[in-house]
Amino acid sequence: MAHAAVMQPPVKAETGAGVYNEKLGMWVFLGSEVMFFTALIGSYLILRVAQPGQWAQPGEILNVPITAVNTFFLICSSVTMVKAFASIQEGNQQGLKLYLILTVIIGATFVGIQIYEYSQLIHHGFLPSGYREGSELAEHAAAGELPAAIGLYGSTFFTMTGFHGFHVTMGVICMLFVTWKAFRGRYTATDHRGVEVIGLYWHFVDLVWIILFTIVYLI
Amino acid sequence: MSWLLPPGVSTFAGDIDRIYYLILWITGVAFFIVEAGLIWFLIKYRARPGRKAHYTLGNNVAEVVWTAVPAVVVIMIGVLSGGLWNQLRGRDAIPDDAIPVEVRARQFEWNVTYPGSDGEFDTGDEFTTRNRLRIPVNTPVVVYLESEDVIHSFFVPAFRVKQDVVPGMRIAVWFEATVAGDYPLECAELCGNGHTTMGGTVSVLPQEEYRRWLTEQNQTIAAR
Amino acid sequence: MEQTPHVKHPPYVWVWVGLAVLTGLELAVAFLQHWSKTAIIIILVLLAVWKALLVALFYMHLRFERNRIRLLAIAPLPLAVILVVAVLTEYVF
Amino acid sequence: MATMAAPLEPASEPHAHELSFVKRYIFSTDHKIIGIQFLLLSLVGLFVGGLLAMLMRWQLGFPTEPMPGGGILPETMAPGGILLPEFYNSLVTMHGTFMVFFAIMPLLVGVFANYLIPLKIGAPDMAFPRLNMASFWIAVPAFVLMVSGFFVEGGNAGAGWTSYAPLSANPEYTGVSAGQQLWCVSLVVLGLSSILGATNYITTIVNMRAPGMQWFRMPLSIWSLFITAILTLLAIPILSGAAIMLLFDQTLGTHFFLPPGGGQPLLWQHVFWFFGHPEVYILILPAMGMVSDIIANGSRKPVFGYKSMVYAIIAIGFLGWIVWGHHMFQSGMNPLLGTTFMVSTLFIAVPSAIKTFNWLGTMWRGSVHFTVPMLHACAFVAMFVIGGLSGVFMASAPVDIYIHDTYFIVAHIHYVLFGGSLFALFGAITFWYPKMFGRMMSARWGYAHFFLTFIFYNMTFFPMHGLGVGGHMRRIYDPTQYEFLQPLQPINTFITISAFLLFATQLIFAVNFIVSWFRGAKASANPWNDTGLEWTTPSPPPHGNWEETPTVYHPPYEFSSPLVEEDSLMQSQRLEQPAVSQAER
Repeated sequence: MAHAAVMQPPVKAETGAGVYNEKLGMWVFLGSEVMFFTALIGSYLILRVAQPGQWAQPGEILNVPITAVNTFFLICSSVTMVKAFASIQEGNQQGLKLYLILTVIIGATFVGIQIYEYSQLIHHGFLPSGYREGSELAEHAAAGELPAAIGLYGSTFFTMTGFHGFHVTMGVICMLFVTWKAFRGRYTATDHRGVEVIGLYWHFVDLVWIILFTIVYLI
Repeated sequence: MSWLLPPGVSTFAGDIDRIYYLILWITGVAFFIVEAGLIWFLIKYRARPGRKAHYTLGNNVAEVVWTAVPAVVVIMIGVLSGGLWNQLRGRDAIPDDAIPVEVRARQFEWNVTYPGSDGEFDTGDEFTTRNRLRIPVNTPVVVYLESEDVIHSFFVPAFRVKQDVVPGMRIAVWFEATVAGDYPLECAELCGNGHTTMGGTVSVLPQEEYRRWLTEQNQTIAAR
Repeated sequence: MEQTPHVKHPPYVWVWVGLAVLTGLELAVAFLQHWSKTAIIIILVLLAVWKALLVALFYMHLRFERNRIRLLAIAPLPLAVILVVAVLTEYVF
Repeated sequence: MATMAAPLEPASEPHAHELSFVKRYIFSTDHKIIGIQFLLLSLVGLFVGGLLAMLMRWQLGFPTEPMPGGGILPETMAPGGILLPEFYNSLVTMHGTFMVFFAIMPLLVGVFANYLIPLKIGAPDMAFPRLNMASFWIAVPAFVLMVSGFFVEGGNAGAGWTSYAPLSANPEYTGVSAGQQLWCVSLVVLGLSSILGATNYITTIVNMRAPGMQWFRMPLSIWSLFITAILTLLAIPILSGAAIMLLFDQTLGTHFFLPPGGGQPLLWQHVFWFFGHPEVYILILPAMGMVSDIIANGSRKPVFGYKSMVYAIIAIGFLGWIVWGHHMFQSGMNPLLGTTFMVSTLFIAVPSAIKTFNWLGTMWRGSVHFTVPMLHACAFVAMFVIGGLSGVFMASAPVDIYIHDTYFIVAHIHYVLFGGSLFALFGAITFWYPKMFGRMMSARWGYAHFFLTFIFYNMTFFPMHGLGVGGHMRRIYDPTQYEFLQPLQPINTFITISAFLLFATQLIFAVNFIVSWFRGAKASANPWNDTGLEWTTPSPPPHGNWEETPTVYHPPYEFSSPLVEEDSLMQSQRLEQPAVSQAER
C-alpha cells in the first residue's frame, strides 16, 4: 500500500493532549473519581438540606482535634509526595526513595488514625444507622443534648469518609509498588512517569479530604 | 390496535388529548416523510451497472433547514405543553374550592380518607374506605397522596391523572370529573409482588347522590 | 545517561505551610461563637476552595499544564453542580 | 518542568506466535482478542436477556396457563409451570439489567470500542493494554454475580432495572435481600470495568492517532465512541455511588433512601437518572456512528454533512446531562423542574433529526448496495425514527401524565434499543466479522435473519404502542385482572407469539455466527471496499495491527471520489499527484 512511503514524512504526528499516555489516562480517570465523589458528597448536601435536624454541631459527636491532626498528616504526605517527584526530576534517587517511603508511612498513619477514629465513634454509639441503643451518645440524645435522630448523619459520614479512606488505602498500596520500583532504580530524571502519575492520584485524594474535612467535620 | 385515546372524563382530559393528537399528527407526518424518503432513495438509487454515485459532501442550506424546522416545531410543542403543565401542576393550579380527600397507599391497597363533616383532616371525624374513591361530578377534587411503604402511582386513565405516591411526601393532585360512572384506579409504579392486584375504583357520583352518601357516612361517624 | 537537569521547582514547601495555616484558620473559624452560621459556612467553604486550589495548581501542576489538561480537570465540575443544584430546588423552592 | 517526548520507549511488543495459548487467547492484552472476548460474553448476555423476556411474554400472553416446559423451573419460581408474581418481577428486573448492562452496552462499547478504535485511528493497540485486559476480566465476575442472583434465597432482584427505592432498599417490601445486594455489587464491579475501559478509549483516541488522522478525519464511529467514552467515564461512577448507597441501606442500616429514617426516595431517582440518561446515549451513540460508516459504504458516497454529524453527536452527548428529569415528571418532583426538563428534552429532537436527515442525504444519489450490513443499517434508520418520534410524546410533560409507565414507553425503549442499537449491532457484527475472524458470514442466512427479524420485531413491538394508548400499565403480572384491559388481551397474545418467533429467528444468527467462524468463505483484507484504515491490514490483523504505522492523507469517507478511478479512496492511500479532497478544501 502507498502508506509505506518512507522517503519523506510529509505528515507530522498528531499532537494529542501533549502529555504522555499515563498522565493523560490518570487525569481522565480522576474525572470519573470526581463524579464518584459527586454522587456521595452531592447526596450528603441534598440530604442535609432536606433534613437539617439530623446533624450535630461540629465537635459534638465527631472528634475534630484528632481529625485535624490527621488532616495535617495528609497535607504532609502531599508535600513529601511532591518532593519525591521533584527529587527524581533532578535525578536524585536517594531523595526519591526517602520521600516515597515517608509518603507511604504518613499515608498509612492516616488510615490507621481513621480506623482508630471509627472505633472510638462506634464505641461511643455512632453507627452508620445512627445511635446505637443504650450507648453513651444515645443517652445524650435522650437528654436532649444531641439531635433525636442522626441516621442520615451516620449514613453520609461513614460512607463519605469510608470511601475516602478506601481511596487512601488503594493509594498506599500503589505507592508501595512505586516505591519498590524506585528501589530497583526504574525511575530516572527523564522517565519517571509512575511517580508523577501516582502523585496526581495522591494529591487528588488529598484534595477530596480537604473538601470533606471542611464540609463534614467543621460545618 | 388503535392510536385513539379512550374517552376522557375530566375537565383537562380534552386539553391533554389535544396535545397528544397534535403530536400524533406532527410525528405521523414526519414519520411518513422520512420513511417514504428512505424507501424511495433505496429504490431509486439502488446500485446499477455503469452508474457511479454522485460525489457530494453535504449542503449547508439543507443542514440549516433541517436544524431549524425541527427546532421551531419542538419549541411550539414545548410552549403548548408548558402552558398546560403549569395549569395542571403549577403552584396555584389547585382550585380553591376543591374538595379535599386523602389517599393513603400501601402494599397493595388504596385507603381513601374523607375529612368528615368539618372538612378538616386529623380532627377525629374522618372516615376511610378501601379501594374506592367516591367523588361528586363537576366538582374539583384535590387528593392528598401519601404512602406508608414504597412508591406507588395513582393512575386514573379516564381522568388523564397519574401521580406517584412517595413515602415521606404529601403530594396534592387535583381533577374535576365531568361524567358520572365508575372508573378504574390503578397503581402504575412497580410496588412489589402484589403490584398487579393493586386496583381500585373511582366512583363519580351525581352531586345529589354524593351529598346523600356523605351525610350518611358522617352521621354514622357521629353516632359512634 | 543520567543527567541532573536543574529544574526550577514551584515553592512546594511554602504551599505546604500555606495549607497548614489555612487548616488552622478553618479550625479557628469553625468554633467561633457569636458569628452567624451562614457567615461561618461561607468563610469555611472559601477557605476549603482556596486549599483545594493550592493543591490542584501547585501539587498537581495545573498551573504549569497546557490549557487542554486544565480543561479536562475542570470538565466534570459543571456536571456536579448541575446535579446538586437541580436536586436542591426540590427543597429550596 | 522537564518536558518529555511523547513516546519515551516503544513498548516491547512480543510477537504473537511467541505467546502461549493462555496469554494469547485468554489473558490477552491484544485489543482485538479482548474485543472478541467481549463479543462472546455479551452475546451470552443477549441470549440470557432474551430468554428472560420469553418467560415474561408467556405470562403476559397466557396469564393463567402453565408454561410448556415450565415444569423444569423450581417451585420458588414457577410451581407447576405457572410463574409466580415475585419471579415475574425478577424477570422484569433482570431482562432490563441484562439487556442494558450485559448485552447492548458491552456489545457497543466493550466490543466495538475495543476492536475499532486502534484499527480505525492507526494505533498498534490501546494506550493501556493490560488495563484493557483487566476491564474484561472484571466484567466476567460482574456477569457471574448477576446471574447468581437467581440461585440465592429469595430469588433475584425484583424492583425493576431502575431499582426504585424504597422498594429496593428494604427487603421487607419484596422478600428479596441477597438478590438485590448482588445486583448492587455486580453493577459496582461492572462499573469499574467500564471506567477502566473508558479511560483507555479516551486516552487512545486523544494520544495515539496515526500521523494525519486529524480530529476531523476520524470516522463517525470513532467520534461517537469517543463521546460515548466520555459519557461512560462521567456517568458510570454516579451509578456506582448510588448502588453503594443502596447496598448500605440494605446491609449497614443506613437511611439514604428510606423515609422512616429521614431518607429521600426521590434522591435515588435523581441520582439514578443522572446516570441513566447519559447511559441511554451510551446505548445509542456508538450505534449511530457505526451505522454512518456502514451507510456511507453501502451507498458508495461520503457521509452527507460529516461535520454537522459530528456536532450533532457532541450536542446529544451534552444534552444527555440535562434531561434526566423527564423520567420523573410524575414522580412528585418540583413541577418547575418539570418545565425545565421538558424544554431540554424536546431539544434532543433537533440533533436527532439532523442525524436522520443526513443519513437520508448520504443515500441520496448514491449507489446503494444491499449488503446485509447495509440492510441492518437502513432498518436502524427506519426504526430509530419511530423510537425518536414516539419519544416526543413522553417529552411533553402533560401527555406524559397519561402514557408514563404504560406500554407506550415500553414500545419506545424497544424501538430505540432493539430497533436502533440492536439492528445497528447486527449490521456492525456482520460488517466487521470478516476483519475479526478472517471469514465472511453467510449472506444468504444473513438475509433470512434480517428479513425475519425485521418483520417479527415490528409485529412484537409496534402493537405495544396501542396497549400503552389503551392505558395498559407496564410491569404488571396479569393484565386480565383489569376489566378495561381485557379487550386488549388478544394484542398481548399476538405480541407473545411474535416475540417467540423473533427469539427463534435469532437462532439463525447464532448458527450463522458459529458456523461461519469455521466454515465461512475466506475474507480478503477489504471485502466491502471500504476506506477505513482497518481494511489496509490482513483479516484478521496481526498482533500490533500494522507492520508500519499508517499515515492518513484523506478524510474518512472518500467513496466515488473524483480524485481516483475506483469508487473508493483509502484514507491512507498516497496519491501520485498530491491532491486534496474536496472535503478539506
